[in-house]
Amino acid sequence: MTLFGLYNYWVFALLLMIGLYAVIAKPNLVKKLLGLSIFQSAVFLLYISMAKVEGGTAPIIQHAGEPQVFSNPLPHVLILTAIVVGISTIALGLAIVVRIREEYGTIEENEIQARDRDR
Amino acid sequence: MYYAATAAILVTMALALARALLGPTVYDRVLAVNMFGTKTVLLVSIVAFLSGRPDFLDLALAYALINFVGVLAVLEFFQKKRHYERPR
Amino acid sequence: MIVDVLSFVMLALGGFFVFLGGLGALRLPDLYTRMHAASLTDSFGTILTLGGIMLQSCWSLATVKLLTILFFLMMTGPTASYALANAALLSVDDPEPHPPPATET
Amino acid sequence: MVTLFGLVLLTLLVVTAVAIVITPNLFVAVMLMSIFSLIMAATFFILDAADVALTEAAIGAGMSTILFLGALALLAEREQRSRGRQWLPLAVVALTGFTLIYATFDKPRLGDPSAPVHQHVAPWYLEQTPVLMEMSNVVTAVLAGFRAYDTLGEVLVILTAGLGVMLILASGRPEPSRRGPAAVAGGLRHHLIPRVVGQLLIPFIVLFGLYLQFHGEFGPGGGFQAGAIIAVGIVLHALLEGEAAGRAILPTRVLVGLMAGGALLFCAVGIAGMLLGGNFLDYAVLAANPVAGQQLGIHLVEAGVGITVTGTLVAAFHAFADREPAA
Repeated sequence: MTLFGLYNYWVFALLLMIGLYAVIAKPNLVKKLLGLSIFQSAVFLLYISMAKVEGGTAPIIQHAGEPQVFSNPLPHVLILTAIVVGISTIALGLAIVVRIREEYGTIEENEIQARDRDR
Repeated sequence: MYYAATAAILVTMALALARALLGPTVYDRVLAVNMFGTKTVLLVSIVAFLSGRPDFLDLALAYALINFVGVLAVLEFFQKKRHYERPR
Repeated sequence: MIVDVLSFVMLALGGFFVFLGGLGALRLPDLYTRMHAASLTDSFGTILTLGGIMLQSCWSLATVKLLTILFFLMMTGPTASYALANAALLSVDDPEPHPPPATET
Repeated sequence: MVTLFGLVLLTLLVVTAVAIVITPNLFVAVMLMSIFSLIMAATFFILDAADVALTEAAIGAGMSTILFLGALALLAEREQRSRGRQWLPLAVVALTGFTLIYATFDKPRLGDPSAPVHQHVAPWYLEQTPVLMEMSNVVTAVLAGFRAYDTLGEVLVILTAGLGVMLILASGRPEPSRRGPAAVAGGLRHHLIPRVVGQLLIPFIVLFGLYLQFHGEFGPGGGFQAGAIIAVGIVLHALLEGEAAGRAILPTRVLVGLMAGGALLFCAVGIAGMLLGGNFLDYAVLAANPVAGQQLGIHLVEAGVGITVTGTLVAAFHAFADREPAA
C-alpha cells in the first residue's frame, strides 16, 4: 500500500482544482456554488485522510481498558461541524442567487455585468 | 467472499455512475442515483462487518432512509417544474 | 459450518445479482427496461447480500439492525421505482421540457 | 484490501466531479452532486470516520439535494455555453494543482501512526475521555466537551446563515398569483403509493434521529447528525402533504424559536457553569460529581445543537419552497 500511500492527497488536489476551476471559470452562479461544494469536500477529504491510522478503527471505545488503535478524533470533530456549516452557507448562497435571478432575470455572470454596465 | 461481494458492488457502482453520466433522459439519471444509494447501503453493511464493527450498521440504516427522501424530492421537483412551465 | 457455507453462497449470489443489475442498467435499450433490470435484481441482490451477512452475525443486535435495513429497503425500493416510472410516463405527453424516454435506443 | 476499495471510490469521486463541472444541465449536475456525496460518505466510512460519514450522508445526499432542487425550481435549468477562451483559468488551476501535488510528496503516507498529527493532543483526548467523562464516543466528547467553545461558534454561524436565508428570501417577494405556491401546494398528495409509504417512514426517520441524538455518547451520533436527520423527516412531510401542511406543523415563528432556542440553551449551559463557580462551558461544576456534571453538560449542549440544526435546515427548505419563480 506504500505505492498508493499518497493517492488520497492527489485526489484531494485534483478535486480542489476541479472545484476552483468551476468557481473561477464558469459564468453560471449555481455552477459556481456546486464548484464551491466540491472544493469544500476536497478539504474534508484532506482532513479525514490525515486522521486515518493504519490498523485503527473509528474513535469509539468498545471495551474500556483494552488497548486498541484509534484514528485521530480531532479532524473528525472539525469536519463534522464544517459539513453542517457548509450546507448552511451554500443555502445562503442559493438564496442570494434566487434574489439575483429575480432582480436581473439571469444567473449568468457575464449577463449580470452587461446589465450593470447599461445602467 | 466478503471481498468478492464488495468488489461486485463497486463494479456496479461504476456501472451506475456510467449510466448517470450517459443519461440520456433525466429519469435515467434519477434511476442511477437511486441505484447508487442502494449500493452504498450494501457496501457500508459489508464493510462494517469486514472491519469488525457491526455497531456501525446505523450508518447503513441512515442511508436507506435518506435515499428515499431524495427520490421523492426529485419527483416533487418534476411536478413543480411541469406546473410552472406550462404555457400561461 | 453449514451456516458459513450457506452465507458464502448467498453473498456470492448476491454479488452476482447486484452486478447483473448494474450491467442491465447500463446495457438495456430504454428507460423502462433499465428500470426493470435495476429494480428487480436490486431487490434480489439486496436480500441475498444482507441475508448472507445476517447468517454471519449469529443473532445479535446486528441481526435486528440488518433486518430493519432490509425492511426499509424493501419498502422504499419498489416505491421509488414506481414513482420514477410514473413521472417518466406522465412526461411523455408533456410538450416540455424533457424528451420522451420511449424514443431512445 | 479495504484500503484498495477506498482507492476505487476515490477514482469514481474524481470522475463524478469532472462530470459535474462539464454538464450544461444544472438538474443533472445536482443529481451527480448527490452521487458525489454518497461516494464521499462511503470514503469517509472506509477511512474510519463513522460520525463524519453519518453527517455527510444526512446532509450531502439528503438536505443538500433537497435545497439545490428547491432553488433550481426557481431558476433556469440550462446553463449557457460559456463562450470565448478559458485558457487563463485553466492555466491558473493547472499551476496550482501541480504545486499542490508536488507538495504532497513531503506528506506522511496514509495511515502512518508516526505522522505529526497524531502526536500532539489526540492521544490525550483518547486517554482522558473514558476517565473524565466515562463516554465511549471520543468524537462526541471532543465536540461537546473539550472543544465546546469551538462548537458554540459553529452553531452561531449556522444560526446566522439560517436567519440570512430567511431574511433574503422574505424580501422582494413577487405577488402571489393564481398559479403560485398555493396552487401547487398539493405536494405529492395525488401520488398515492409514495404518499402512503412516505407517511409510514416519517415516524421511523424522526425516531432514528432521536436515537442518534441520545445514543451519541456510545455510538456514532450526536446533535449535528440527529438534527439533520430529523429535519429530513420534517421536510418529507412537507414534500408529501404540500407546503401549506408542512408549514402548519411548524410555523415560521416556531422555527425561529427553535433556531434561537438551541443556541441559547448552549450559551445558558456555559453561563450556568460560570454562575456555579467554574469557567464558561465548564461542566464539572454542574452536578455534585464531576463526571456526572460532564455528562449532563454534554447532553444539554448536544440537545441545543440538534435543535438549532433542525430549525435552520427546515427553515431554509421552507424559504425556497414557499416562493414562486419570477416570470
